[in-house]
Amino acid sequence: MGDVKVSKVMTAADAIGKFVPDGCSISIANFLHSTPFALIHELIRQKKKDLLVWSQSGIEELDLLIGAGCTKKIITAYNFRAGGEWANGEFDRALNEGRLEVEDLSNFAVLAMLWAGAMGYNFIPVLKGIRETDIFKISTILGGEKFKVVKDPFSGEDTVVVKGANPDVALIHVQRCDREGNAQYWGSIGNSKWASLACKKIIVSTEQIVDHDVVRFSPHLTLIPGFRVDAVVEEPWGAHPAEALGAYNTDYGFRAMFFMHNITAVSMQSFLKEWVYDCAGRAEYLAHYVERFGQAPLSRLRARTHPSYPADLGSANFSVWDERGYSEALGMTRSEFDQVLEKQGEVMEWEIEEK
Amino acid sequence: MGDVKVSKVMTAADAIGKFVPDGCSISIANFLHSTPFALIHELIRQKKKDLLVWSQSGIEELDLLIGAGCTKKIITAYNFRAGGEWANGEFDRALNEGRLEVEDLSNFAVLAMLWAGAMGYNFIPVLKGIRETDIFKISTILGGEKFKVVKDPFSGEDTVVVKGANPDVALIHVQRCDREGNAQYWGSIGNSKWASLACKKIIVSTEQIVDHDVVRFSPHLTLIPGFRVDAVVEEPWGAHPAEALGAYNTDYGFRAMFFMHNITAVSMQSFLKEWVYDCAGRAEYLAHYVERFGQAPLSRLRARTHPSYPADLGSANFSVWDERGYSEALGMTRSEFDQVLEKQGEVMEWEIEEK
Amino acid sequence: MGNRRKIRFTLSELMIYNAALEIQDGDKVVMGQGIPIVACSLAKTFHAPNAVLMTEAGLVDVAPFRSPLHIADPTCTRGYSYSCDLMDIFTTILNRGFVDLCFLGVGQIDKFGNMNSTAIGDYRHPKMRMMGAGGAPDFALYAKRVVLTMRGGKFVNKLDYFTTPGWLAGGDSRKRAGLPETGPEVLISTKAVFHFPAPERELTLVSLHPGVNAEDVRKDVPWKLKIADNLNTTPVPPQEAIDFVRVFDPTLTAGRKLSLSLTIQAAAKKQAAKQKPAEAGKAEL
Amino acid sequence: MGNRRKIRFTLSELMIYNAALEIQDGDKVVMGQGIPIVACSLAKTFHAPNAVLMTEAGLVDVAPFRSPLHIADPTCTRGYSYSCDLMDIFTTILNRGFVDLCFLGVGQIDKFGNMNSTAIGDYRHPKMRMMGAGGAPDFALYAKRVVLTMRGGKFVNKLDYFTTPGWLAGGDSRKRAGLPETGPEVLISTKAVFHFPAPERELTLVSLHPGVNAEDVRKDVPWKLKIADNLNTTPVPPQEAIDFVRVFDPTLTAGRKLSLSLTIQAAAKKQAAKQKPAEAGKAEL
Repeated sequence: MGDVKVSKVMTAADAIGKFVPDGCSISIANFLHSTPFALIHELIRQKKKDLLVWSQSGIEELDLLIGAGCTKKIITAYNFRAGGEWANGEFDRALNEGRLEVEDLSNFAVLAMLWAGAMGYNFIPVLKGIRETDIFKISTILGGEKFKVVKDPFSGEDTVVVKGANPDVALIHVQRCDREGNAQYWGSIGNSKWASLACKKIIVSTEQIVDHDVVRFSPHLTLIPGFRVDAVVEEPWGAHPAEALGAYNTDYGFRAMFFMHNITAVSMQSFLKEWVYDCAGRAEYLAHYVERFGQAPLSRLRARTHPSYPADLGSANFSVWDERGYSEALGMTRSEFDQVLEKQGEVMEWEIEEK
Repeated sequence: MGDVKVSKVMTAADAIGKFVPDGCSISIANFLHSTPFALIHELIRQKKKDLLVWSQSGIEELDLLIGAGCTKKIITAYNFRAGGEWANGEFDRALNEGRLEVEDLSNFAVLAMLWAGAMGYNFIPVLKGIRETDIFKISTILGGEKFKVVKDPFSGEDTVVVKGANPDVALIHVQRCDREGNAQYWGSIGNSKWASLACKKIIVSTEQIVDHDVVRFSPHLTLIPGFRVDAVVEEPWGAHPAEALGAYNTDYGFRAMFFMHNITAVSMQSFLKEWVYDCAGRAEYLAHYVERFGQAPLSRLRARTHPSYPADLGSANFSVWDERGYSEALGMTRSEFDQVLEKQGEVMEWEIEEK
Repeated sequence: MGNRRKIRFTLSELMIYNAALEIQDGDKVVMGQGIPIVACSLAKTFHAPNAVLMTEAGLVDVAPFRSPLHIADPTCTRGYSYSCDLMDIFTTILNRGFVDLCFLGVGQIDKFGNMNSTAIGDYRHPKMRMMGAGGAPDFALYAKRVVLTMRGGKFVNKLDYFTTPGWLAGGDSRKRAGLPETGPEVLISTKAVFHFPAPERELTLVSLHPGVNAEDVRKDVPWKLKIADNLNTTPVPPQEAIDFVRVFDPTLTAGRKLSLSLTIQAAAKKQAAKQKPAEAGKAEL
Repeated sequence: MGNRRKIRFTLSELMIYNAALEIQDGDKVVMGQGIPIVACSLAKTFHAPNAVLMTEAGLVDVAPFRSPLHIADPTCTRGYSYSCDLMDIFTTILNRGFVDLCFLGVGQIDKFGNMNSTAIGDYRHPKMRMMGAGGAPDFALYAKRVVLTMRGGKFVNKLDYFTTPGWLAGGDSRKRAGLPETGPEVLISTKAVFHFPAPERELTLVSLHPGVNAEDVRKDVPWKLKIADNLNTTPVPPQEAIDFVRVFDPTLTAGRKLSLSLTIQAAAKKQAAKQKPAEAGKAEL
């Protein structure tokens, strides 16, 4: 069945408003690299509630979502923290106060759940040594559906498996994307393919929307095919303060500022107010940044262009018929061919009514 | 444990001689596109015997290997044939005469075996509808280890699984490769990743050996990482008469000639003599081609260059310290930093004996 | 009533056009080589510009400019949107339910659209070996719609080898096997078009190609063939479709026999014209 | 006997150098951020030029020119040989046995090298949440060698949460669990270096950092610490290694406290020097 062709290009506000209902599950589909902060901020701005968050590896986005009250349930393998005990953040506070439930998986286990889901598999094996750990033994959100053990029918050995997961909506930031949603991403791929494709809906934010010709002459860079994508949001600096290879580096200073704000609940709220609620969108966020810190810190982050070494996609010809309308293989021109068909071919004739 | 660093660059004759013993299993790791004919011809020239051949999708290479007596056992999902009943070839004759055993799988099932093997998995699920077919019900080479059924421990549903396979040697032809074996391939990827990585040894033939700098600035094109590769063979036109995107198109005329020769056992042997045994290597094969047909048919196959649209791999900086030896983040020069460390850091001192 | 006009076309052109009519705009279609790839390209050029064409080799959203020799030939395209692999096609695309339509060729076919593309005669010592299963079983099982094209194939009471499931034993037997109820819907042969209507899911003649009568079709079918109440004439291709096909794949248009003879003639002409090419050639290699 | 010479270095430099010594030329190494990534880069620059460095994010055969904030930061490199993904790293590389060496950081660790990097205190309402498992459990289970580095971590009798298997209950308990017998071999702490020798696989002090005595180490360990018969002094870094580290990652060299204070001073200096940057900046965005 064909989809009706409507434009997928929209604002972050429209994309989040349209595809992320309260109570749904989301997958943050960048793996540390290029975190989709423009989309995350929009979730917060729209005061989304009760999101079940699949976060393979997070940095500050989880603290932000918890602090803003968007989520009470997180499935994760890793969450980057800057400090030691002196630098507890929203994640620690929420857990300690019982306003957050976390399902702990290993990197490979959470990935395997998304991988199986992306492939339409009910379950998939993981590496069985995980059985020795509390990751296997203790379960929270997933309850009895975290790990199971099956017998390998060939060797008879125990095999640990996980269940395929299909979160409702993926959020991902990429370097470039065309209007049809062909999303191109490079650098550290991490879990991005599986954490996107596993989902029912996919929202892509992109440094730039490019012409389809760019995509079709670099198809090996496409992470998500256009037909899987529901919304395309153009957001330059959409991953700031994270990095995007070929666009900009990590903003260490800004991240350090966030981590300091994260130390108390009050300063976290002031961060949210200043950098999320009080900015109508990413353009305002960037304008505010420049107003606050000047343009220099951002300029210093800009990547110097370094194009990749291309693949040759060339072919010997672009038609059966050459420029003169002649076919080498058949040894004749296009009109000679029609004549040959009439003389030697099995041509049928039928009378039709002209419209 | 580190591998000793020896050159992997060698001739096809050396690579096949060194890594393909009689009786081993080989995986032909190109999927129709870019068939590794230079390596296949070398197998034949060296009169390899009793090879178990994993061929996801073959064209003329299987007829050649059967006709030359290199194999009596083939695991496959598909073998391209040009004609109907009037154009039986070596494959048909060998089967009919009982000198060949074929294990028939579906494309996905043979792929899944290699995929599982490549990942180090004992087994992997496939799509269960295959159970309705003779592919599931009839087994030859794989005996009782073709398909098994396990219960999905989450839903209780039957799931059909296959066993991971690790053939001894992969043969693959790629567009470019560096001396370390980082093999770059683009176009139709097919099964090439899994059919290569599944194997214990990997022999790569390549249109050209390129500098490592080409690879490191296009890492997204690398199909096989260098540390997995055992031999790198430079063979321009190494896939002829098949195509290699960006290098040359299919030689329809030559393939038609082969299919005609394939119709009788006698003409097949004359093809083998003329195009394989009597050519010492690929250079002689090409020289013979030109002698026989002229240069024009080959020239017409050459691709017109069409470089892919690059990815930007740029970054904002290439050191913590800028050109002047100054660090923006630390606000000082490298030598000032040493002084600060001495004054404010926890520097230890230890006396050592000069060598 | 308008004027009446004569259209002249080959059998291939008729089959290709009718295969193309099965494609709706926006469909995600898995193509096989031969008729399907031409039909898909025709549809995308005219009535289904947003169709997403793909081959199992990993070429997704491709618009070929000519027919390839095989489905993994990337030299027949001017780019495509997504370069994935066989695994991605079978799992993240097919198994997830994103294939709207799949075309398959027919070797042997039975009353309920089950097919053999593996071997004719005794499986272990066959009279003729065919291409094998390829992706057919999985596509036939999990694509939302399946359309069959049949040139050299045969209708049989019993398959020599069961390669690809159609409607199994007919009726609701797919459902009972726990499989999607999405078997073959249409078969386009050299003589006619057939459907597999619910609830029986038995092969049923629905239209005859121009100049063919029901008896011509019936004699190829070894069982009592079902015929639809309102038997139509298969739509003939408009001139623009014929022109498209002759540019895109003249070899297919001409049919195998004529093509082969034309190719041999062309080769002979070239050979005759050739003057000492060996020396010139070596330099350029 | 040569001349004697004084070498001045920081604790980080000592730990990095000793971690680097664990890398043999040609090793395929999975790096974590912090000490491991610097140690690997140091080794590759000097004694292990053919080491294949990788991170689980899919950067394979990479030579970073500075430390990244995290293991998925591709802006710290000038290219790499193979861009794969997390799945490829865990399956086609780790599970196939191609990881020769893996570095892991330590939160809590017990006598047999089992570790907790998830939570301190009650798991459900922890005193402190740590980073979580990441790839540690799978790497610790399936890499051929595991080397641990420990800065803020603690030796405990019982882990608050069992994240990552070391030698389980010691002895042959890995073998009995059907797992590869390739647990942690070396632990480099801020005070000393430890091994886990067969057959007991119990943490054993093998060398003391310059200026540290055994009592300093013993007091951090809540069980009776095993000490090797021939207790050595940890090798100190040569000047070229110290220079390398200061160029590559001065922040790590200086340690967290000093780095933070330097960064704040630098920021304050810049802020003071800043003149009306807002208008200029807007134009360039």
